[in-house]
Amino acid sequence: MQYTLLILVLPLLSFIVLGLVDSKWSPKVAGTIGTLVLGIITALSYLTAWEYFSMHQVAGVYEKVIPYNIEWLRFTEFLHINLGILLDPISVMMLVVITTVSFMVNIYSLGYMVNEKGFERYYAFLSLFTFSMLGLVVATNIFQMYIFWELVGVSSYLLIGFYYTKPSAVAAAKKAFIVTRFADLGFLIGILVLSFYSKTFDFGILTSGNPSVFASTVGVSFMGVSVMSWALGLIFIGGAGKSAMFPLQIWLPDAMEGPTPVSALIHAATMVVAGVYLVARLFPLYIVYAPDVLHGIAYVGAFTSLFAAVIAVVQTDIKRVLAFSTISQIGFMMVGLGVSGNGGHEGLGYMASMFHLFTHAMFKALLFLGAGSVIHAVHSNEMNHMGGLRKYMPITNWTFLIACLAIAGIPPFSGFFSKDEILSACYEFSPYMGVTMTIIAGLTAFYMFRLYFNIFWGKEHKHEHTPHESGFAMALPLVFLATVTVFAGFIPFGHFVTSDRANYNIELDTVVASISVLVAACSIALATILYRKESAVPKKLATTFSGLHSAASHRFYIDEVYLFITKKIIFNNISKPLAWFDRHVIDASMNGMAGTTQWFSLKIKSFQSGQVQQYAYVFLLGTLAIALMVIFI
Amino acid sequence: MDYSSFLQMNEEFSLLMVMLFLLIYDIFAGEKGSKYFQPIALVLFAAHTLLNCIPRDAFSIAGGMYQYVPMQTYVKTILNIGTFIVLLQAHKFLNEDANRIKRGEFYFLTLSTLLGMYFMISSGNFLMFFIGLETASIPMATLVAFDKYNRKSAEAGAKYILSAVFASSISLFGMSLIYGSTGTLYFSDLATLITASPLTIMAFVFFSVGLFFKISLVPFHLWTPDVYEGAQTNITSYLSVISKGAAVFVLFTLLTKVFGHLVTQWQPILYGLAVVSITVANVFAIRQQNLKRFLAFSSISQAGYILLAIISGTALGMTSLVYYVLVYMFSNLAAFGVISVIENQTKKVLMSDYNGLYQTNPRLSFVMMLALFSLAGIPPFAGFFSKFFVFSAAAQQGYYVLVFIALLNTIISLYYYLLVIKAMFLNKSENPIEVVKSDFPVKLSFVICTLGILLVGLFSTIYDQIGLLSFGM
Amino acid sequence: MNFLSLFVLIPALMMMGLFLSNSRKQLLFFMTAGASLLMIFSTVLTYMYFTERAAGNAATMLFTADTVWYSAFNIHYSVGVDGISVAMLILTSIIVFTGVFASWKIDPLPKEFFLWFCLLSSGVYGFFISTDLFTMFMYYEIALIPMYLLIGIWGTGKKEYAAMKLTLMLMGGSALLLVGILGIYYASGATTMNILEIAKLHIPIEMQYYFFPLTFTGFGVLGAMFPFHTWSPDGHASAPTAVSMLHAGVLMKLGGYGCFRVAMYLMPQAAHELAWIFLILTGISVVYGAFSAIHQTDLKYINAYSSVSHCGLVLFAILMMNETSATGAILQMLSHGLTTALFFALIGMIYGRTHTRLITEMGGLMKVLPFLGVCFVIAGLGSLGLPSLSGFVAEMTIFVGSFQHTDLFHRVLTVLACSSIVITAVYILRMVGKFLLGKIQDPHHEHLTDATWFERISVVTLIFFMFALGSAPFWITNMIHESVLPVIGQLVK
Amino acid sequence: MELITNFLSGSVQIEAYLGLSLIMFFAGIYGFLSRKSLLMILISIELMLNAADINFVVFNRYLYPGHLEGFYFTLFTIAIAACETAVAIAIIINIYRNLNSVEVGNLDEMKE
Repeated sequence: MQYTLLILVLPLLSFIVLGLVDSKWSPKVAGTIGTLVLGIITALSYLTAWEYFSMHQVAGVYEKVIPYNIEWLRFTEFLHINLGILLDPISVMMLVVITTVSFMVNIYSLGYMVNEKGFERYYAFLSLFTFSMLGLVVATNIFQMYIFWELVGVSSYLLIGFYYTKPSAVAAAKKAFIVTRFADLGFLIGILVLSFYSKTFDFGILTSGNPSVFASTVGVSFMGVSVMSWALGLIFIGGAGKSAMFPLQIWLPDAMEGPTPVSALIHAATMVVAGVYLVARLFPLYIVYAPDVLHGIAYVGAFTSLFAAVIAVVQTDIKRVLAFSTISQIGFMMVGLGVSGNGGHEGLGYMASMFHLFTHAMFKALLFLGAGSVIHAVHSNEMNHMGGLRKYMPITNWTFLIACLAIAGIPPFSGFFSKDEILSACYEFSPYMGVTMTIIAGLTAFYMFRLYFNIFWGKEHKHEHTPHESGFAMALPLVFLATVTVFAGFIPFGHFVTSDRANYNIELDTVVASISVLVAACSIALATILYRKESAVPKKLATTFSGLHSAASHRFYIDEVYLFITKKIIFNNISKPLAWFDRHVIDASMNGMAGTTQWFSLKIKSFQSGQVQQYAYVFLLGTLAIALMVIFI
Repeated sequence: MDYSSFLQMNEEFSLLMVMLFLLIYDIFAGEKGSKYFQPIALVLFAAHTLLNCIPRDAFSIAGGMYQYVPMQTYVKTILNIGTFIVLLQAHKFLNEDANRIKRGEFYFLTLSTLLGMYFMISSGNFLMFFIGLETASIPMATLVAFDKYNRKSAEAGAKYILSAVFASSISLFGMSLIYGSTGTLYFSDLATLITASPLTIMAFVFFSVGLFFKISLVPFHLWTPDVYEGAQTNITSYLSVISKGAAVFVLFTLLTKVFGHLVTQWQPILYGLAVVSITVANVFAIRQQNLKRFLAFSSISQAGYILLAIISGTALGMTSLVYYVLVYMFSNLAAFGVISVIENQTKKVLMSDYNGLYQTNPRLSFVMMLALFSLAGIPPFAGFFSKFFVFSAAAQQGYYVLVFIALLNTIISLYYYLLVIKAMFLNKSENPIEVVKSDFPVKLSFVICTLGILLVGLFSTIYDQIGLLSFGM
Repeated sequence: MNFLSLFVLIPALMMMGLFLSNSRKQLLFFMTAGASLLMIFSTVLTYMYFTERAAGNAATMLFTADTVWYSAFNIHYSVGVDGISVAMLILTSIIVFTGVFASWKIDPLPKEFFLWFCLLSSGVYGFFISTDLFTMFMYYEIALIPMYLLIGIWGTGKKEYAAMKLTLMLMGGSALLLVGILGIYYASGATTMNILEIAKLHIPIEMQYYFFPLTFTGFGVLGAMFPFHTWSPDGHASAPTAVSMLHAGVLMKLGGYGCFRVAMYLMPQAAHELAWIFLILTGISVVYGAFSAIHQTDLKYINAYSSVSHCGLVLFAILMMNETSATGAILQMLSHGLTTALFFALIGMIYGRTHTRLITEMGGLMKVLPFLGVCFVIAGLGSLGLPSLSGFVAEMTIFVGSFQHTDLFHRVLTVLACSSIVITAVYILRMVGKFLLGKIQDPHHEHLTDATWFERISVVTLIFFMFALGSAPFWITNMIHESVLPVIGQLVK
Repeated sequence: MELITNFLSGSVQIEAYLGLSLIMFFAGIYGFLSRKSLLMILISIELMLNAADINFVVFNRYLYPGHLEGFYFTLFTIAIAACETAVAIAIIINIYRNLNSVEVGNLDEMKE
């Protein structure tokens, strides 16, 4: 499977070429090149998937295939960063997801971005992102993953800040980068701790299940917690940063300042699930060495999910709603992983989580692209600037509806299947978890349909010019993704991706399924009542629960807390005093030495009085002093 | 008595002949002949220098009164070169109408101080030493007061003669006590007879302060800045380099050869003096505005550095000392040369006058900068090497703390040297010093100094040659 | 004399050429010719180095030559290079080369500027090829003093104060250093000042206790070690572009190089015993420099504090005393040299257009100066350790290496040092966000012109090498790694 | 009393001479430090020099009677002292011409 290398190399080349030519080529050419390259690598990914899943199964277990693994940077005899390609079920699945969504977004952007300045730059960045993301998922070792992890962060920064003359975009880009960077610090330290004990970065060795790898960690603890928990916990912080888990979720809503296709690609479908992917990748370690951390992940995921869902209910910016919904859904995936066991039915959560990752990527991309289409039409992100658009934008309307149904978990759309598996896994873990997640699922259905009705139904808003359906380039991806969303649920996912890479037959837990469908249906019904026609109820509710409402619309003031920490504490109370200290203490002490010398110089100038008798006096005193000194010492 | 052995005093006789010839020539030369006075004087002196630069075997004459060791040739040659440079720099000054009549005296006095130093260096007896010392300092007083219509010059002369005589009388008293406690004045005998009795130590201290005065170490230095400021600049440079150079050499030989038994006494003395001299002089130098005073303090601190070589008391120290004097001579004479050239033409000696000098006189500023960098001990200039060797000599004997203090002081010294450089290169001035013209001899002196500063450090032969002879010390 | 001396001779010849030349064209000719020659020469040297090593030459230093200079002190003019020196020579030649292009339009007194610049560079080259303590120290000082005039005459802002401060503080460092060097020489009882020879001898441990701190601090001052770093912000901020580049890019590396080659190599026992003190100090540098940078508004100050942080990391890694972290330290020297030079070059170019360096007075420059802006972003990303740029390779090697230390204290410190990468991101992005992105604040900035061709050469060369080091580190890491081994071997012993 | 008799009878103790020379020396120093007139200062210096001379002579006479070094030294010193005085007087005259005064306190144009 040597050709997999091309999947990485082509987007990189595309980035370099597009980046270097800058604006010398016409935008069309640049867009075509970018899209073409993506098309090729999408095809290659499908080929890989087909070849991998059909041919690399040994005794019912998918084997790991490593077509490339080159030593890139050697630290010590055992620790070296390799660059390579690791194919196993999850990475192959991710290849498919990433290339598909990326390809769709590339096509979509041809229509969406066509009038923007810096079209080439946009495509260059997209290529860079795709390259980094692909590199991340096929990483053969944890450090390669970290490298591409950082690259992904940077491309995200570049894309969020694409409208660099817009201060809010610049601020959002900065925020996204710094928050994730902070989390990456945890990741890095986790890697350091892990590699210190295991003496390897390689996933193959790390996840081999061989206890001798971690023999040196036995009984070693730091501050009362075992080092493996530390290592894996810290690594999870990295994942939590990228995947916008509480309390590191603050960057994601702001990241919506970027162009909408970018949000679809990076901040919905691919990059934000990197954290999930990371946990999945190291799942064998979590389950064996730090089950408590894994449970922690489940709780963090559940809380984040709930938290984001509540906020999503009150947001009015459609992209923000989608952003919070994304956070919430990633929470689902994390919960899935967190509650999972290993192997067979035990590993249901793992499988479900991956499945949800896959389906979510499709329908969330669809949602974003649909939202982009709407924004493109009405030139606004605000819900109350919309309404009644279904007449003008039928394709968008229908595809959006499909996506909403999928995310709400209505059969037979794909979201139903994956979410249902997660819920089953949760119930098996603990009933409380199951109930909580079911409620969140209900909330999801509610806010999604609130969104849907607000956009496409309700009172028509006056527009400067009549909204119209987008062109072919934008419609095609919508339709494609909608199709996938409809049918993806029927993929026998357990045959491809499971925690132990062996086959597993998914069985629908009818009780759980029916409960969740019921809850979802009720929520949808509620949303329909409230938002299909204009009504005063939502406003009333908002005023009744004004405290909760305003807290939720301010995202529970988490941003303010951060702002307080960064601005007030770090900037004003650490950095500023330090800068002051540097100038007025350290530097002043250096200057003080010079000043003292000068002062001393001034003080002793009277010795040089010009009086020759005084000179002789000093002379004599000097002589006597020397004589006394020598005789008596 | 065989007087022919006296003829072995080559240097002294040769110098004496030059002096006498010039004296007679100056008296009897007519209008026409006096035109050639300076060229002839310079050529003769150069010839004298060249003739006497080859070391001979050690000998001792007049019953040990006069002792020659080969190293002295180098020291005398260095003094000769220095004097030669000073004479070159004084060329223009002496050609001025007001001074033309006095130039015979100038030469005679200068050379007689040099002769005194010769004797001082080669002396093997305190009498000889004392005569040499006084021969070196009494004419110096007249030189300092050379410009007799200048109040400053007169004042400087008075200060110099009074201080000098005061110092030499204390020194003489010390000598008398040494004589009293040992019964001899010969260095060779003293070396064995001296014991560390309180009287001897007292005598030694009294005696040595006379030399400390000449080297102008703190606290015996107070006359230095005033005299340097008041004297005509060429004489100042002579005073700062030649007379000091001779004195440090003599101090070293006396301490090691005569007072070797008192080593435990004089090492702490020198230690303290070095620290005090370097520090106090540096601290004073920071504030100086008059460049001559400024260089006076600088030369005091340089003397402190030289003590580091003396304190080691080793052959290495000796070599380093002579080398240091050589380098110091080039650097200091270059600096004083620039000052004198400018002062002669414009009467400006303040640091603020030097603002923007580089715009009008790039060459002079360049020479000045080289000189100051060399004095500050910046590579690749010779001063760096000499400083390093001196420190090295002290460190070899374990004086790390002293070296450290000295090095910290180099920072202060670098600061004030940079102040001058700043004035010349960085500062802008409304009315900078006009373009200064200098005649050929002055230019020649700058060339010699510059070459000295640039090359002495890079060519190790010079040091090695000095080193070859220092083992006899 | 062997061919390595050319590194010193070429600048010397350049100086002569400059001295004789009298038109601007000639000046530039001599400078570019000389600088390119140096660059070619360092490439050739690298090539030769690799072939020698490939041929199995396992000597510590290659191409050694030894001429007695001052026999009384056993001072030899001895040269030789190992992987570390070669790396440093490459760095120096890159920066000298780009520095020349960055100062194409220097005014006034171009001739004098280039003369001092040459002297400075010859000092740096000489330092890296020397294996003799004395010549090393001599070159070290040669490199220091031209700074005064370079900053004082051609600088900006509080240039006289800054120049004086920089010179005096660095001289203070060299004062400590000289005592240390003399101590090493005499305490070891060596009959040579050659480092390699002294390393074979044993310096009594109680002597090491005195001289190790002196030597390390002496070099540390130049490496901007806390609390002796304050010359760096003022000095760099006031210096003209090329000088900032050379100084921050190369001269500060003399500190790290010296610490490693002299202090640690020759006094391993004391290094072991006393490392913790300096680890704390350098650890403070790393975090403190980064935090201080956040609050600055002057571009050059930001970068200067960032240098404090990054150079602190160099010393920090050296003190961890294992081969990986030491390799990382050398890589960090290279990486920081390139990055910071690029920064200073760009800041200088931007300042030349906007006449301000305060980020509060600029904004949206990306729009009018796209080339410079993009390069600035690249420099920023390099500085904050983006993979594929040099900073990442260096920092990761350091962190991984340092974390391999078996002692918990060292690992905790490593974690603290790691945190600097976040703070770095903060100030870099703040800086970029404030003055490159956003809206144009000053209407005068609307009509600025982008980089000229000679500026582009300078910038592109630096970026090229940043990528070369960051994307394909293996070509140089092996070279460095094997050269680090002798020193580490000494330390482990 | 014994001292005086001894002195008169010609057998004076060496301590007496040494005492005298010390007194002369320090009197000279005192004079140098306290006198206002340059001439008086000069005379004080002469006292100091002569004190040393006395020492030489006395040491030679009492302690090392076989030699002549001390006597010679004294002779030379007297000559040198004369030279010094001559030069000093010349300079003082010059000072007087410039300042119309020979007060040492006026020599303070250069200081600090």
